[in-house]
Amino acid sequence: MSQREPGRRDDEHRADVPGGDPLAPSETPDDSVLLQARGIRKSFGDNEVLRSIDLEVRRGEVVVLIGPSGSGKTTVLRSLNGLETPDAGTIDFAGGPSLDFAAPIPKASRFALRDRSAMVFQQHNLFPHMTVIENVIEGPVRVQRVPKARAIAEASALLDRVGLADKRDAYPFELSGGQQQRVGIVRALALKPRLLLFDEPTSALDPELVGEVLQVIKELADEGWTMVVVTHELSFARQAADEVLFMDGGVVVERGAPAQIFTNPTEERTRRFLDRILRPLD
Amino acid sequence: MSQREPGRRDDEHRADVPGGDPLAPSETPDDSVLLQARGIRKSFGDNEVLRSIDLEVRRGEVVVLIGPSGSGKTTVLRSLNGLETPDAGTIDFAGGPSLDFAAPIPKASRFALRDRSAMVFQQHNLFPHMTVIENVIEGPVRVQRVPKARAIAEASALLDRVGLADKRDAYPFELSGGQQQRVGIVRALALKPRLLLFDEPTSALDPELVGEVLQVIKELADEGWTMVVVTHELSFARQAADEVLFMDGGVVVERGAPAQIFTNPTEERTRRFLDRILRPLD
Amino acid sequence: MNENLQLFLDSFWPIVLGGLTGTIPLALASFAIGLVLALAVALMRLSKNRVVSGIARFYISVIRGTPLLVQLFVIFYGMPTVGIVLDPWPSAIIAFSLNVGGYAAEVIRAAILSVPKGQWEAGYTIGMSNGTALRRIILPQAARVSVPPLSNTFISLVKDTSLASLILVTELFRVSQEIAAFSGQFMLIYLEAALIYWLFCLVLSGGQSRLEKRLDRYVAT
Amino acid sequence: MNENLQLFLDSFWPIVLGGLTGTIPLALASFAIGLVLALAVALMRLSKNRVVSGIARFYISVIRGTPLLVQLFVIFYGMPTVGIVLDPWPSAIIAFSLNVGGYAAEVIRAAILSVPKGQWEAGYTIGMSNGTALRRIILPQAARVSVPPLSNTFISLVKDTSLASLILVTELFRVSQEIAAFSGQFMLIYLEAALIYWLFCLVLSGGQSRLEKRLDRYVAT
Amino acid sequence: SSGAPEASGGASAAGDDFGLVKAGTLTVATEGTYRPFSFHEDGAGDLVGYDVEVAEAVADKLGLEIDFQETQWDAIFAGLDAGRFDVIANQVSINPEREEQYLFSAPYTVSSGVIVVNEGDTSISSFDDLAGKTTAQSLTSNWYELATESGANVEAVEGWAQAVALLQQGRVDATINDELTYLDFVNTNGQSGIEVAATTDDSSLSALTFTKDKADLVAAVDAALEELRAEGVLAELGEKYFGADVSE
Ligand SMILES: Nc1ncnc2c1ncn2[C@@H]1O[C@H](COP(=O)(O)OP(=O)(O)OP(=O)(O)O)[C@@H](O)[C@H]1O
Ligand SMILES: Nc1ncnc2c1ncn2[C@@H]1O[C@H](COP(=O)(O)OP(=O)(O)OP(=O)(O)O)[C@@H](O)[C@H]1O
Ligand SMILES: [Mg+2]
Ligand SMILES: [Mg+2]
Repeated sequence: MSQREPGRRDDEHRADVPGGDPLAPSETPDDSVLLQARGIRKSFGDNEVLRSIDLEVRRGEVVVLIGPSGSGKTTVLRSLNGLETPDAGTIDFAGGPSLDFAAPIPKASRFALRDRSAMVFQQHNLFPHMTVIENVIEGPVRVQRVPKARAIAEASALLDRVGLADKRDAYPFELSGGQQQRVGIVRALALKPRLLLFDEPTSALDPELVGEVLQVIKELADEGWTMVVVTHELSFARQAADEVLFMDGGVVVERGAPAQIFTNPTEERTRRFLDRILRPLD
Repeated sequence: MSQREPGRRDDEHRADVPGGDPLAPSETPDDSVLLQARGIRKSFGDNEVLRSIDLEVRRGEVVVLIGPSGSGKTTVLRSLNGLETPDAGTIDFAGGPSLDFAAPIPKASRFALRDRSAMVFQQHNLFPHMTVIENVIEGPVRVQRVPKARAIAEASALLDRVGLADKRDAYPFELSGGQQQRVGIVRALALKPRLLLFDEPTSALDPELVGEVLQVIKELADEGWTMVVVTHELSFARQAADEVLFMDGGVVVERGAPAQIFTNPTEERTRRFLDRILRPLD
Repeated sequence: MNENLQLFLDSFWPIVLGGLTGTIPLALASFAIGLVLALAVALMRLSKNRVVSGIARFYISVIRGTPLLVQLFVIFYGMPTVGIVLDPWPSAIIAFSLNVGGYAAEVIRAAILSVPKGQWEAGYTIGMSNGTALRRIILPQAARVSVPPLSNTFISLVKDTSLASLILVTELFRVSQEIAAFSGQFMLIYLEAALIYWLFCLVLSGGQSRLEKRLDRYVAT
Repeated sequence: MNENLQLFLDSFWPIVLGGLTGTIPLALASFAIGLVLALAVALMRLSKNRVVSGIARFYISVIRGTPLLVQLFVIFYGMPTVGIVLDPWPSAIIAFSLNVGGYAAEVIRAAILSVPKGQWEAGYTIGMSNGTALRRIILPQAARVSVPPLSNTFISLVKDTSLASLILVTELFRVSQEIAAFSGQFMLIYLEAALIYWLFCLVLSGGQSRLEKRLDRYVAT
Repeated sequence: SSGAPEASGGASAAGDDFGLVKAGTLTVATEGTYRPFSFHEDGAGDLVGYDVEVAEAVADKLGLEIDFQETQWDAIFAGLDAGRFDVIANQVSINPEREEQYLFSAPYTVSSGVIVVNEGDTSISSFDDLAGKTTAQSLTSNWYELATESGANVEAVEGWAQAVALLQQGRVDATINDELTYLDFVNTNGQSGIEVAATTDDSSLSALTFTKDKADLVAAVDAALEELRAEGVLAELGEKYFGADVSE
């Protein structure tokens, strides 16, 4: 981390004590708003990809984004993680930073934004030249300056929790797709972010490997981690989401509790999309 | 086609007459056996990938192969298509060729085998440097020596049937994944094979594009094409398959009608696999 | 200074002419022949037959491991001892073609390997033989990948042709040497030669860009 | 014949020694410095700042578009006219480093671009700055890709160092020329020199294979 | 032509019997970049020079066409050995090593070597003074040997122009070369800050060079040279290029 925000709690490295629960979320669920994004717009050239997106995430909440390909789901996540700079709008984290994209964003704020969240990618994007444990401690050690021994202890505990204790010293290519994706999740967790962002974490997996990854994410949700998940696994959304947003053409078409969205969508577009996925042959 | 089998019917190019139904299968369903494979074995180095596979496909039948990753499904299809040479076993097509892999296979027989079937790949494998129509007529014109004008007429009709008449002159990169896959299917159909082989034709697609491809395959099945399909889309298997084979570890663990396999598998391994796919979160 | 400028101007056209009548035709002819050779060597190198691929490896190793100067010497001054006497131009074209054949073979081999295996298989499944798949499916795609490295090979070749003066071919650099020897202003003249080489290369790079654009028409940008 | 064999044997060790004391150290030093330079140039070339990337493009274009001979001459004979007089070895190392810098820059640039964009983003998402991501994530992966083309650059460099004799550095080829000039047996001695270059290249290629294997430990084979 | 039979006495005047590379034509190798002996007029013009004109006069006498092949010194003997040329006309000086391998005509250039130094350099006034000094020499000349024998450290350069550049830049102390080359340089460039510090006692002899199987041709060439000398042609050519007869 290139800098520290003044508002950041000092006890953020809660898993200091080996034996402390490494899967405990870094935010206590207390229903207060963790993240508020307002009026996010983003164009690539002439292509207006996001047209005023509003998003509110409470502590401990699981928000699921669904929508057709190209609707802008990934771009939303990337904007939250500071990988993409919106053209307009605001992003506010409780305790900072607060960014208004009307003006150019100082580098420090962008780093602070990245610091708050961590992303799990569709294609895992593990570092192929590092072993599993090296992948996981890279962020804590190189960026957050956590002492290496402590980082290793914490990483090992996390790997253990997702059933990968014996893969510590394997290279990514030696793992199955599901194992790779679980390492990707651990790599994100090791940063102790306040918000986890998942971009279709299972869509590149063989179907019988999907379960092991969804299971891990669901456990994290149950334990109170705050997360935004882009996924096409509607059964997961049904079971784990607090709120589901349906995006299409760069806008949020509909949002609501999963029960409502899946059983009784108000918008025709939502219904058509869900039909196509749930009943592809009709 | 480098050669003609004596047993091959002369009327194989049935769609000669423009206006003839280009989607009509090249075999009339009559319940006689089209393909019989016995005791197919294949090892890659020390890895025994197929351990005595038996497979019988009747004319007009749809056989679906399911099974975990690495169980050998692709290798079975590739063996049927002559892309892989088994170490042992026999493959007999009604009307030839008849191959016994105990001895080295003459080149002519391998070409004859390829000639009988056509494969649709997971990653479509369209030729990126050719337009859609060029992709489709390449086989008929270059290999089967069909006059170009006739090949174009037939290809156009086929493209029309799968809803891609207006994409004739597009390059593959200009198409969506589902469109690309449909062109892949048309490319296979244009060869008028006796047997269509599909290797996970929808698993690389965005979920909302899966339907349009499955729909085309189902229509082909309904029209009487003989096909072997590897897929994880169980709803498709349920609706379209005449027989479902569950493979694991290079053997066919269980086979039967879809109703039986999906609702009441006899093997524990089959049950576990289906559970993992159908209920990933339990 | 003025005198130098005069010399520079007087020399410009003769040197360019040396390039147009020597360097460029020599480079073009050798490159064209060398490419054909390189394709053959690349295919041999990819062969499963170990003797065939061994021959190709050996050829590539010798061509790349020994100085071009010596290759030229052997062909022009060495071959006559076994009764083969070739004129300067044929000798030069043979030597440079063999040289390009060695260097470009590795480029072409890499380009062929860079085409996904699925493309071969798609070819096979529509009934193609190895040769047809190579010709219709693989090479057109490999061509795209190999344009940048091949154009490097070509630009190196353009400059390497200066060695042809050793075997009596008059080209750009030879003309410069003659002028330098006469005037004694070797620094000025060699700089001028460099400038002219550079201009040629700029033109050739322009051609490369155009070719790349043409070959890129079927990929998303 | 016997006399020739004697000459061949007598010359062998002096030529090899010329290689060991001239060619190899010159090539190694220039390559090491050239690589650092090339990395800098590659990064400049990738910069979004058009002036910066323009400078890098110009540098690369000049280095690749002009004969190495002239580059050597400019540094050795040309620089003194602006008051910079360098000894042969420093001149040679500077010239060859600059040359490697131009050629290797494009290789390194391509290697950096070949690392999937997702790797940069994975670095960013764990909080890395551009520089850290480059150093920790991208370059180690780019290194793997660039070994084969860079070893080509190195092998070319080994042979190109023969030009150093023009600026008074004694190396393999210079020794051969001296022996050839005194004996008059140009053909024989040049062939011998070629053989020795080839032996050096074989040894270097062996090193390349070993390095590749080391760097490949983390990819499926 | 490389398989030409050994000359068997009885010289014939008929050109076709010399075993020439090309019947009726004398194929002459020369550098074309060695002023004033073999160079291009105005840089890119016709091939001219003392050696070039001598060779032309000889061919004329023999009733042969002449064809010049220009190449670098590196390749010139290799080409002669390979039977690509009949003769080298490029100020090849006669020395015992070369006489073992080649045949020489009668010499057509007699000249001295000179030590050239920067003006005002008094530290060198004889060949003995070269001991411990550094000189720049072209590898291809026999001046290279002379410099070595005198105890100088020799830096090998491409040619005269580079040697002078090094001398003027103060990177070497001297260069030894043909007096004729020096004179030609001074004639065209003025004194340029260099001067002669010493001259050799013995003179060096340059001659046309042939392979050993060309005895008949050498005899005929010698006769032609003798005639040219008698007719004053050689002296004339010397006057033209050096302002003096250099053939004796
Ligand atoms: N870097 C970029 N440059 C140009 N266009 C881009 C870029 N990134 C995304 N886009 C475009 O923005 C639109 C939205 O892309 P995005 O990846 O956010 O969609 P998505 O909803 O995640 O789709 P998918 O389900 O396919 O992942 C698409 O039209 C895409 O082509
Ligand atoms: N060319 C090959 N060389 C070596 N091993 C291979 C090769 N092709 C396949 N295999 C191995 O054979 C086994 C079966 O592969 P196959 O592709 O047939 O499985 P599959 O059932 O199609 O799996 P998936 O669902 O992942 O496509 C795997 O262990 C695979 O690694
Ligand atoms: Mg996306
Ligand atoms: Mg498969």
